[in-house]
Amino acid sequence: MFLAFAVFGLLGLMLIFMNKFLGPSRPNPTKDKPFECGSPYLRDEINPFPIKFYLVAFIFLLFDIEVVFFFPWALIFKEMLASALIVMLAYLFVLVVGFIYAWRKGAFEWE
Amino acid sequence: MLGGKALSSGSEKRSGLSEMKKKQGPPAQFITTQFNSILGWARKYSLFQYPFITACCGMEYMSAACAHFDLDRFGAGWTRFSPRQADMLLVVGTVTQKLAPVLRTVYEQMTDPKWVVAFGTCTVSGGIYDNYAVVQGIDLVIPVDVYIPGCPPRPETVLDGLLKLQEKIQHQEQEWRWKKRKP
Amino acid sequence: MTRIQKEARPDTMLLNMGPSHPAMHGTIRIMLELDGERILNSEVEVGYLHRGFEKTCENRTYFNLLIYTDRLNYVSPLINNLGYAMTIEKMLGVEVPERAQYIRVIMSELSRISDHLTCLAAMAMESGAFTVFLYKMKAREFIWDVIEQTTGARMTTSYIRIGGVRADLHADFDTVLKTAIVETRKVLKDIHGLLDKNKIFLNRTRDIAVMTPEDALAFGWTGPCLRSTGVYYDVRKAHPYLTYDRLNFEVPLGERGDNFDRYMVRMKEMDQSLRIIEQAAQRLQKTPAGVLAQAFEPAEAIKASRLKRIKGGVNLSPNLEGSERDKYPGILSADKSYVIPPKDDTYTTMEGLISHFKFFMKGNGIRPPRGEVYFSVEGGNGELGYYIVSDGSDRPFRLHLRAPCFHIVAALEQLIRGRYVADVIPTFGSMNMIGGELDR
Amino acid sequence: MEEKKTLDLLKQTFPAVVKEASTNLGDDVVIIDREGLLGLANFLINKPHEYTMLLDLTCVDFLGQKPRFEMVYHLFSLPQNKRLRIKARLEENDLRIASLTSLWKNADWLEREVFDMFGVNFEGHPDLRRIFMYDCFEGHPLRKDYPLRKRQPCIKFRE
Repeated sequence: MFLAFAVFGLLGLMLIFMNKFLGPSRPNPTKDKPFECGSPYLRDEINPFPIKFYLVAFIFLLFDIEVVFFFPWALIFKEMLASALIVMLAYLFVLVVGFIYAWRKGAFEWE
Repeated sequence: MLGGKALSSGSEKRSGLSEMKKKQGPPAQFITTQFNSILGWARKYSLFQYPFITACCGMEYMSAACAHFDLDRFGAGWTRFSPRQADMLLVVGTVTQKLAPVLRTVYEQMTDPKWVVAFGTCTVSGGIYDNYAVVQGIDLVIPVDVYIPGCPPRPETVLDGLLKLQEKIQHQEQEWRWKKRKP
Repeated sequence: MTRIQKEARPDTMLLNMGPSHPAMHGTIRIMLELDGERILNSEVEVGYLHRGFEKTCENRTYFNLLIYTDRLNYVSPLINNLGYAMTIEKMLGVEVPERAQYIRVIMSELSRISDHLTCLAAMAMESGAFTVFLYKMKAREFIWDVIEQTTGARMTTSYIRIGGVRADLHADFDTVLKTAIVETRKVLKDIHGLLDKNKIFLNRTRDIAVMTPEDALAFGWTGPCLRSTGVYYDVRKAHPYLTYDRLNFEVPLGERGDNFDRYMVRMKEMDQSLRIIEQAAQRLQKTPAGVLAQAFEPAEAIKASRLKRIKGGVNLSPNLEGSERDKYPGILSADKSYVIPPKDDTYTTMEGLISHFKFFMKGNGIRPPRGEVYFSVEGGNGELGYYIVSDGSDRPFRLHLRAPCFHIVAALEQLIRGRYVADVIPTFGSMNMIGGELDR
Repeated sequence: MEEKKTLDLLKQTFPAVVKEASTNLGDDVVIIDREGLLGLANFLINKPHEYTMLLDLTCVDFLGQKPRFEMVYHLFSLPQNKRLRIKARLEENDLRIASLTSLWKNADWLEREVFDMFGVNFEGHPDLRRIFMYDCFEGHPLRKDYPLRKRQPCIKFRE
């Protein structure tokens, strides 16, 4: 068991760092700039992008973490008393209130 | 073999290896040359190409890269459309004066080690377009390793050019990160 | 400072879909003003493959310009040759024999099929269907085999000459043509199965970049893109040239003028082209089939002609230019002053040598009368027109090419306004922009 | 003689503008004075004639002749299935002509090409800039007096 971990761990690490060791690095000013099909950049400063993307990403993160807590709970759901159900419902209730608040506030409108 | 032969420029075929042999002592020399040829072998058979296609040779490149005359048999079939992941810049078709800055930017943004293959007579010497609009040969813009003649070159000539490049990579003095580079 | 930088709002993203982009065929730069994924405004910049074709035309003789016409629309080179040769024949008033006309019809239809195959292959690959790309390239290899065995080159053929064609068809032309037709039909059937009802392809191309017939005419659209909007205009039917009036074929029309219709019109046009080729190949049998000349080096011909006058004519290797004199009446026009003198005469008789030398001498050769002419053929993308002004010398005074895809790409900015970035790729693919023809 | 009719019709309705009308190798050719272009185009695009498509627009440089440049327009009428060629001579010192972008949309790019290659400026063109050549290119390449091989590279070459 241990041997498998050692061999494949070593192989994984080697593959990751072999590139860093073998690749010759010759930095030059153009290489550091982003690649835009080779044509000159249209904006000198950083390209702005609309705020609604950040909002959606943040809300997704929030509710994704919420779902993660369900997994361990669901595993041991069979052996637990009814009280665990009430605890999880309370936890769920708090987040549903947040969800409705975000909905009302119009965080999900896209246009 | 049909058509003209591909010609690799400045092919220091044997010179790269022989210099190295003289420098170190016997045991160290054996290790570095072995390591060098292993590295050359590895790089030779996994060339990721960046097809910088502009004109009619692109049609011939399509045939050369597709099922009939397969580039993939020599390990160079995988086309990467970003210079960060490509080893070989395949300049295909006429490069005009307006496109020259784009070509130089793409070349400089490619990661090392990198090679350039000039595909078709227009890239080698401006071809039949000797006028105000065309760069007479892309070696005015970027250093070129292998020149493939033909307008457009037959797919067999393209494969021959690829083999010449692989031979050059194999016998080249390889580079790696902490190697003491020549002054 | 490009136009879009001046017009752009400060809070939008300006993105380059630049020349060296896999979907931009390497020669077009689209500058997009984006609000997230939606395109507010765009500017198309062309000219990355402007190779000075029209300026070069003023410094080359009519005969030497043939090789430049292959590289215009390099996906269907024979149609460019045809347009150029027929424009000069119209100016000279040269009559091309019937067998050469049928060979020209077959060759330009083969070239049209390879044009549509390459265009749809690129469009499908850029929107994700890589297998379609490989299938079409396989079919195109068969088409190119036929073209290579008759003209000698896979793509840059310059086979259609002023006054006829360069050489007659070789002996086993029919077998090669039959395999090509069978293979192409098989591939077309596969592609219909793969793409016609494919949900992903339909979502990406149905009702996207819709072009109304009035707008299409205002932009001067011609060819498959115009027919996809439902307007019935095909140069082969409107101004019939060669023997198109004796061959029956339909002209497929689209209904809504969106990307899918442009794809479907091209697919149906390939079936029609195959029908034309079969009809023309049948009629070709009736005209006298020439015999393939046995290889016989020119040096021996010259040595033999010194000893005694050659009576029965000389057999020269077929790839020698103009080597089949006995088949000349079939493939080249009778008007001697505009056609390369046959090699049999050049190597064996004094008059032949003089006429050969005079044809290629500076100042002689093909000299159309002073004046101008405009003639157009149905190219892969639309009406490919040549406007030649000649001043009597052997070089064109001015040659202007009406590039069909120059007008089609001019409408790109209007088509992609308000759409998503992902819609630019199938729209641009269905337009079949060819750099050599667009930027000349 | 159906097409004789359109040529004569044009002569009557635009006597001042149309200098000459003839057919050459099957195409109708109308030589007009530069000012009358817009009026003639408006007349042609509407109902009776419906020249709905501007096929082509180009310029020819007759170096040495007095009105040096000549603008050539090809119009095509779909219902009548006929082509018409309009030619207008331009003086070298004031290269001006009316722009047709208000009538046909592809005139925009065609006129930009003629401006780039010959230097003819079109009044009323929304955004007259070079289309083929790069910005740091001086001169107009398709003029007869521009040498064929005069290159103006916009980046420094290696050698």
